[in-house]
Amino acid sequence: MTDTPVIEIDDVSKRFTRHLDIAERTANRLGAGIKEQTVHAVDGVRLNIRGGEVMGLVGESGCGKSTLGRMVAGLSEPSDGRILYRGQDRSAMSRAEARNAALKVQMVFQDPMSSLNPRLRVRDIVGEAPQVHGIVGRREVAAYVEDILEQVGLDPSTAKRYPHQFSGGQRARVGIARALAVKPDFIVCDESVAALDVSIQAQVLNLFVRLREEFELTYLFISHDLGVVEHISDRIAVMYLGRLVELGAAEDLLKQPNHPYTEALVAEIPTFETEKRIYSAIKGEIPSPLNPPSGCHFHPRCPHAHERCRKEVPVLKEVAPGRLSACHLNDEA
Amino acid sequence: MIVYLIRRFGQSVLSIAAMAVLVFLGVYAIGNPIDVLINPEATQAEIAATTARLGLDRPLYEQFGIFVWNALHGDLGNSFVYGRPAVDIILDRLPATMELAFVALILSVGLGVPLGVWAGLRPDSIAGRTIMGGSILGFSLPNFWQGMLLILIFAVLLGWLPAGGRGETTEFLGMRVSFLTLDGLSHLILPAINLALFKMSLIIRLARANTREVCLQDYVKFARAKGLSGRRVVLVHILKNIMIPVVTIIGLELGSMVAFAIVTETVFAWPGMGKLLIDSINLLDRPVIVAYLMLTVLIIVTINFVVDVIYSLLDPRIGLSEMKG
Amino acid sequence: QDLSVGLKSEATSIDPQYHSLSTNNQVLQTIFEPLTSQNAVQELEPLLATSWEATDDTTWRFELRDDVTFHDGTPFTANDVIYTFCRVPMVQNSPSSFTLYMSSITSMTAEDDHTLIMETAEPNPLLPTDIVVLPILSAKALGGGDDITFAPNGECEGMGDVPQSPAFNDPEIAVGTGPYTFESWNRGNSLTLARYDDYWDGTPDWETVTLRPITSDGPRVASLLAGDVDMIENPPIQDVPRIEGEGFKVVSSLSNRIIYLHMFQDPEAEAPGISSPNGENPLLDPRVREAISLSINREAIAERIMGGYAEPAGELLPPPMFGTSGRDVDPYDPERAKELLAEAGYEDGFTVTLGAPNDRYINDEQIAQAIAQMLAQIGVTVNVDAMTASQFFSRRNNQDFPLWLAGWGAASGEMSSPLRSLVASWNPEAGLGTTNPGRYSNSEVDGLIVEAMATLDDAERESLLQEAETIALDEYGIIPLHYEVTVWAMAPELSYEPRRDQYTLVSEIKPAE
Amino acid sequence: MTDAATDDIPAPDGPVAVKIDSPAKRFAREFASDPIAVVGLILFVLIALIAIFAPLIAPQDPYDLAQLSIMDGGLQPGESSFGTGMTFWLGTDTQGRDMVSAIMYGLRISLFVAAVSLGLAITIGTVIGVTAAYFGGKIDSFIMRIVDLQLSFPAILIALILLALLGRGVDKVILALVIVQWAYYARTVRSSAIVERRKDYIDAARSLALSDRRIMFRHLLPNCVPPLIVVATVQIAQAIALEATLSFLGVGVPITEPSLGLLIANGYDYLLSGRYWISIFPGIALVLTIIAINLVGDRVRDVLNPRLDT
Amino acid sequence: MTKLLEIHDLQTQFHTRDGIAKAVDGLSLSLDRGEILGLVGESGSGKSVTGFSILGLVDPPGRVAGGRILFDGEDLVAGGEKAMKKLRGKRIAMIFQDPMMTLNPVLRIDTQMVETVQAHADVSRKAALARARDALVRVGISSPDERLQAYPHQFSGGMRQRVAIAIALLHEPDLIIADEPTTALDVTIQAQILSEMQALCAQSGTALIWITHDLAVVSGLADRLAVMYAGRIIEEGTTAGIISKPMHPYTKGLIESVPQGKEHGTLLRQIKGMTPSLLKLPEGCKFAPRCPRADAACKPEPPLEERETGRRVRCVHPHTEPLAEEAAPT
Ligand SMILES: Nc1ncnc2c1ncn2[C@@H]1O[C@H](COP(=O)(O)OP(=O)(O)OP(=O)(O)O)[C@@H](O)[C@H]1O
Ligand SMILES: Nc1ncnc2c1ncn2[C@@H]1O[C@H](COP(=O)(O)OP(=O)(O)OP(=O)(O)O)[C@@H](O)[C@H]1O
Ligand SMILES: [Mg+2]
Ligand SMILES: [Mg+2]
Ligand code: NI
Repeated sequence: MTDTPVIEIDDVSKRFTRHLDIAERTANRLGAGIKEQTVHAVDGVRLNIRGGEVMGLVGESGCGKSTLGRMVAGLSEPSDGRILYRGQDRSAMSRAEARNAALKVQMVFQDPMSSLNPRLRVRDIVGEAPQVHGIVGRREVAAYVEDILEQVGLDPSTAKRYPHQFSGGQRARVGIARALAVKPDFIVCDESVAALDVSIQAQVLNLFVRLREEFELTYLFISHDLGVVEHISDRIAVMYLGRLVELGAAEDLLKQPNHPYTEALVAEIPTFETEKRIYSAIKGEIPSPLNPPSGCHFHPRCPHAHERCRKEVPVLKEVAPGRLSACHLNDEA
Repeated sequence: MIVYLIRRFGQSVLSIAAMAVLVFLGVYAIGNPIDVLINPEATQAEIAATTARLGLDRPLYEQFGIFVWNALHGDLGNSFVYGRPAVDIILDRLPATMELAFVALILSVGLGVPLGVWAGLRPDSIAGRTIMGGSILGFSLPNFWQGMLLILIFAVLLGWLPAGGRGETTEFLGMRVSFLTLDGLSHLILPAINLALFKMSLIIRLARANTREVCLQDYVKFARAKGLSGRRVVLVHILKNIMIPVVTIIGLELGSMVAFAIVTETVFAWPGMGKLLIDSINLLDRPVIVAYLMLTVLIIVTINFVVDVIYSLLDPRIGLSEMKG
Repeated sequence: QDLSVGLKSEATSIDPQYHSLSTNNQVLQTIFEPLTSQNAVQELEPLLATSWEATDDTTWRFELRDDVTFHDGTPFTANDVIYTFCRVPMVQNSPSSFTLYMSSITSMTAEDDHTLIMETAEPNPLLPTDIVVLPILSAKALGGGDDITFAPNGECEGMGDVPQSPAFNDPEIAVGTGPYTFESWNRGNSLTLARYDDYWDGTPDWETVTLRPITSDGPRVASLLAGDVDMIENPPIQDVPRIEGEGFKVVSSLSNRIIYLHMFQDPEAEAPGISSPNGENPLLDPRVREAISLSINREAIAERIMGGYAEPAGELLPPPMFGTSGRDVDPYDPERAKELLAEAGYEDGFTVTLGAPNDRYINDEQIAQAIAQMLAQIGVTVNVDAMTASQFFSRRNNQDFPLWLAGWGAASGEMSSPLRSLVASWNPEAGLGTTNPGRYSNSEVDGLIVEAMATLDDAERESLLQEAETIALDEYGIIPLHYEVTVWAMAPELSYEPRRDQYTLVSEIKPAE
Repeated sequence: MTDAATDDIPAPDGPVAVKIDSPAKRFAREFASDPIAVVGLILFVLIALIAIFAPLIAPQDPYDLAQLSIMDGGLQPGESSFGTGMTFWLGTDTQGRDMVSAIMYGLRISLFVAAVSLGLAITIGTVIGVTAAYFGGKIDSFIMRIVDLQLSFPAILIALILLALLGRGVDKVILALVIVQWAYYARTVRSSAIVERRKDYIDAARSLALSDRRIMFRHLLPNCVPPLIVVATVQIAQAIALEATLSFLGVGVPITEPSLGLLIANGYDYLLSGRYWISIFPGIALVLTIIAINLVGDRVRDVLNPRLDT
Repeated sequence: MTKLLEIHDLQTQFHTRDGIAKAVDGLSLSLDRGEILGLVGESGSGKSVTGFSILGLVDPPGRVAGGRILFDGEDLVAGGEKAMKKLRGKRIAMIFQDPMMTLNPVLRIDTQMVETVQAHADVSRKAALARARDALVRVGISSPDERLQAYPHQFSGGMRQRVAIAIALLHEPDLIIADEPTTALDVTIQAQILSEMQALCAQSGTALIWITHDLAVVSGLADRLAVMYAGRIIEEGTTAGIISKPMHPYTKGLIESVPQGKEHGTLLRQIKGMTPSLLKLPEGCKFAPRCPRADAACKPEPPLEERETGRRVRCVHPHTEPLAEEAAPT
């Protein structure tokens, strides 16, 4: 483990803008007043992920988790800011370097079905990239693929099957095998267990834990399920509407949430109750990212919101050692 | 809506302009109209005079320039053959074609949608299969062949209906229409059926496929779970949803109906624009051909526009703008 | 009684001076009448003129009927004739002008109301025939003056405002002297005529007449069979047995239209679409042309393809029409044809494209294929290139074909017509060889034709024409195939005297006795 | 518990892996479960075989004018030739073509025209469609503008004008059909490619640093094939019918080498006169062909459309 | 007093190309008025089909092949479609899993609500609208008048689901079947809906069947739980009983495989293998191939036996110890 983080997310933003076409611009000239729409999917996120750790990323649907994950995996470019792999900016690398860096960061996707090409056999899904990139020779591919399949707990004889011939849990394993096949050291897991039944989910989570040790992997583990994230992560980052609102060591964060949103999330982790429980919830809907509330994005739903929250964006500040939070309440205390 | 109008308008202008250029150049390449028009005994001087009168002696780009200039002023030129404005000639024929197309449309939608929904609700019943089988026939028999059989059976063998031509017409909303008189109606039936059959089959198939698909949707099940009667589920929940694709297709197809009327009109000697086009191509009457095509594009564009409006009435979701990365 | 007739094409205008086209002429000559007319066998007959004579080489004197009134009641006079002739060059937008038929006239004067003097620059024996296609308009209805003075090229005086063709859609303008008056025209659908009760030649037979353009053959026949129309022209000949079988009456007549083969014979230019072993144009050799003629079984074409409704042709006009010589039809002799080819050095044949229209003449495309079959038998490979008439004519005039099939109808009813256009050397300024893109050329023939055209004496002219034709045909400058037979089918209650000029003249449709 | 992760490997015949077979086999099995479609397929194969082997099995070469004689023209079914004595089981046309042979050759031309134009149109359409979908943005909107423009003109009009310009000829008909049809494929491919493009497996391929070309044609394209096949089965029938219609309207293939459509068109003139066989038999052949294709196409559509799959 | 709902030996089958899928096979259940039952099981275990069977909404190729469903003493299976229609939406209502799909996208909310009211009550449109408005207010939708005019796509998922609940409430039904109504929603929204449902049931005394794959979600809501596996109920009992002392090995495995924050970073207890295909069910106990306790005794399928009061289990080797003692992984 070196001191430079594996991944450094340096004030990264991602905006999706719908530009106006000719017709709309013409209409505007006639006074229609159509505006360009911009979604700040990710808004000024800073995050370092150290080698060998598991960084959990939670937040509600649409808060920008996947977008951030995709940028980390190199699938899309940040609108602002940089993402450094082992201290280097990918856009500044040579082609070959960039390719290698790209291979080092892999992604495991949410939907086990749609992330596998239904027209390819497992051996092609797993074996194509290593072969194309010369990681293994043409002859050794078969053995290599079988080896990897075994690593993820699949029978090597399944290599000639097509994705539709697998169950959800097995598909998830194929997806993991594909990522492992190019020998990455960083894996972005985007809701990788969300689509699985509980009993299968446990199998896959266990696999992640085991592989992490075996291959010395670093994870960015994205999920909306705080329970799952808590189980696997060392640190947890909480996002709300594109912004990072809290960051801290996993146990600590769950035990003592600082941000009111984290607090609410923690309260809603489903637990086995033997008694009837009185549910109470944060009121209000998740606001639209097209049109986010002013100031602290959470203020309309926050039980502690006050005037300042409406106006001023709280900055992410260290509130305890290794603990960052973005809430004005911390200033008052 | 205004964006929509502008976008449509832009597209239309583009379509029409493209059509104009292509057709103008294209027809020019076919042959020299003088060869067809003029009396073969005519002397060189007369040929030259006629050529000059029709403006055919100028270089092509000049002819095109003049054409565009005039077109921008609403004048698409005079027919070489009839000596009258090409647009007038087409407008003379337009009502006949439009009447035919509309009656065919009403037939194909009026029969196609119910039959298709029926077949979609009971895909495995005998009726459902028969409807589908029939639609394959309607779909696969070439149009002219259907027309031929219709004439053979209903006009020649049975003698129930006239074989061709347009019957008595009456004035209706400023257009000459034939569906108001018995004679006109009897002339209209066969061609309208001929033109409708193909589209009807198409609509049947579309309606059936969509019905089957919509039937599987949760909201249909939910509607039933709410305790609604089967009739209401079909007539409101299913029908409204399947009308969306059906309307789209109707829009696309009404345009091609106007175009396909060429075949029907040829077979049934229906005096519409389609026949005019064929005749004009044969006579190399370029202004009429160009005007016909431009007018057809205009009609199609208009229809598409109307369809889009209907579409947005039917489907509240459109108008939502999608995001681009 | 009412009559409705199914025609195979529609007039392009009601103005009889708009478009020189048989479709227009045949319809409009029911409303308007010319001075002279042709009978069923294309012999010249008086109509509005009772008699005419050439007083010298360039002067003609016409006596006009004095008992004729226009549909609006005004009497017919020489002034109307002058108005009519004056208007011809003034018609705008005409796709094919009538000036051709009156350009020889240099002056026209009315001696009195019913006597007319015409003068021509050159002797023109065909003047009385030419003016058959110029029916007389009413000067009054069209707003012309009472005393019009003629001048060539549309410079007459006293014409007033000359109405243009579209104005003729108004029955007040479209006023003639014919047996039927113009009622209404529903373009593409029907043209309605009504009886003119004061017609000078007795009361016409039909109360109203509806002319319906039914351009497709099948529906036209079907309309007759279904009783929608009482008579049709040009039923497809293959349907004739059926029509007769259903109790309808069919009449037919040899027409003035010859179907012929033309060949590219310009020795200077390279022939298109032909490939021969020696790289030369075999069609320049008269023996090859003769071989082609001998290889064609004209009887078989007339029988099998035309269903008997055609007559093998040995000349450019069916005898005994004016200028024919009764020449024999070329025999079918493939053996001899092969010999001739061998003599010419083409024992292995050659390949040639045969151009033909596919919608112009009766079964044109079928005939072309049959000819290809027959030529194949003597070793000539023929690629049939059939296309719509408009393309065909353009390409033919551009000399795109080495060999082509076409037809020629002699509107004037005499040999000068095909000779001048098809056989005479190409000389467009003089109006000679205008339809001779094959560039067959023989100065002797040319001389005879020119001479004939200036000879007023009929007998002398006829022998000149016969001589010219014989020379051309002996050289196989053109190969006649057959004369088309025109067919009419009608309800049994009707009768129609079939016409050589292929016209369907409503005035000639009579109730059967 | 150390072997926790591997102890759940199902036996090869485990419950999920009911049958191990490729998508193609699965497709074939499902296809075969509808007898009507199988009949359609057999019929089509039969027709295709006839078309392919027409020169070998046809009693006569109807395109070789030297073999024809107008003396045999218009013979009834079952009559014999005056010259060669051969029997015309379905009669002859006016040129003396044996209708059996003419139909075989006509099928050949019709299917050839349809197949070649289909192949070309699909190739062009697919490349354009996939490119548009994969790269998106300006390229996409530009290409789609053209496609929309093209699709807003009715096919028959375009073809008619085009052929009026180009003249007759098999090559010209093919060209016209390609021009008329490519846009359908481009649109179909694009719309399914856009959906597929958003699926994770494409992103997965991208994160594996595979080249754009490879992703486009090896990953994206194969997954756009089902709708393409569905459209193609409809379009090929349409292409045959369109060719027939064009020939009927007098543009189209050359008359000495008639396709089915041209045979029908020629026979159309003789329908009223009672020589029904000239037009009826090719008509039946055409209709059978189109119906067979449609039956097959319908089934293909049902099988490939997962939403209707139970 | 009769139970509100009694299901005896329900059989629902799907005739597919590959054979007959017995989605529900011999299921028996009962439910009192005002009671909340959690119906739990993995994907494909037949939960939804059970719900649809009760409402008679099993679509071809499926059909209810046997058994009785007594609602308030009336047999719904024997009564057929006619009897069913009177109850649907009026006395039994259902809420579906996917809030995006349950509302017809092309009809306005008011249309969809008014038609439901008018399907069972002969009231004017105005009265129906008033009722619809009330229902929306009850599920916590603000400015209901505007919302009534809107189309479904203008709503967020949570709001749509609330509209669906409001529609279910329109006739104050005796029984609501909620088929995973919160699965598609975020935790915070899920909590909101749970709290609303809880309040509504408490107010009106409506019985509720809450279908879910997540035991934890219903444990705080339901009075009783029924666990399904391969179309059968394998364990049934009070919520407290099952959570604290699962007797069936499957139930136990389910509870243990949920990360509970206790064993951070360690391996979870997992159930090996996967859910069997309905077309190829093992003989005997359907769970036997995945069960650590399975032996020859599992060959004949064990019946659902009452092991303790109010506790029925389908297993020959049930666990008898409370969970906590055995919780540590081996
Ligand atoms: N390609 C895109 N174009 C436009 N907007 C996008 C695009 N991708 C994402 N967004 C928007 O960005 C925001 C964040 O999306 P993202 O997928 O990152 O959320 P998420 O946290 O992963 O949500 P979920 O839990 O539902 O997966 C959303 O509002 C989404 O609508
Ligand atoms: N239309 C159908 N055709 C064939 N089989 C069906 C059909 N609908 C359901 N099934 C089968 O019935 C079984 C039970 O399905 P059901 O929908 O009840 O599962 P579930 O428990 O609700 O699962 P989930 O949690 O995924 O909703 C499944 O195995 C499924 O394969
Ligand atoms: Mg996401
Ligand atoms: Mg379910
Ligand atoms: Ni969950």
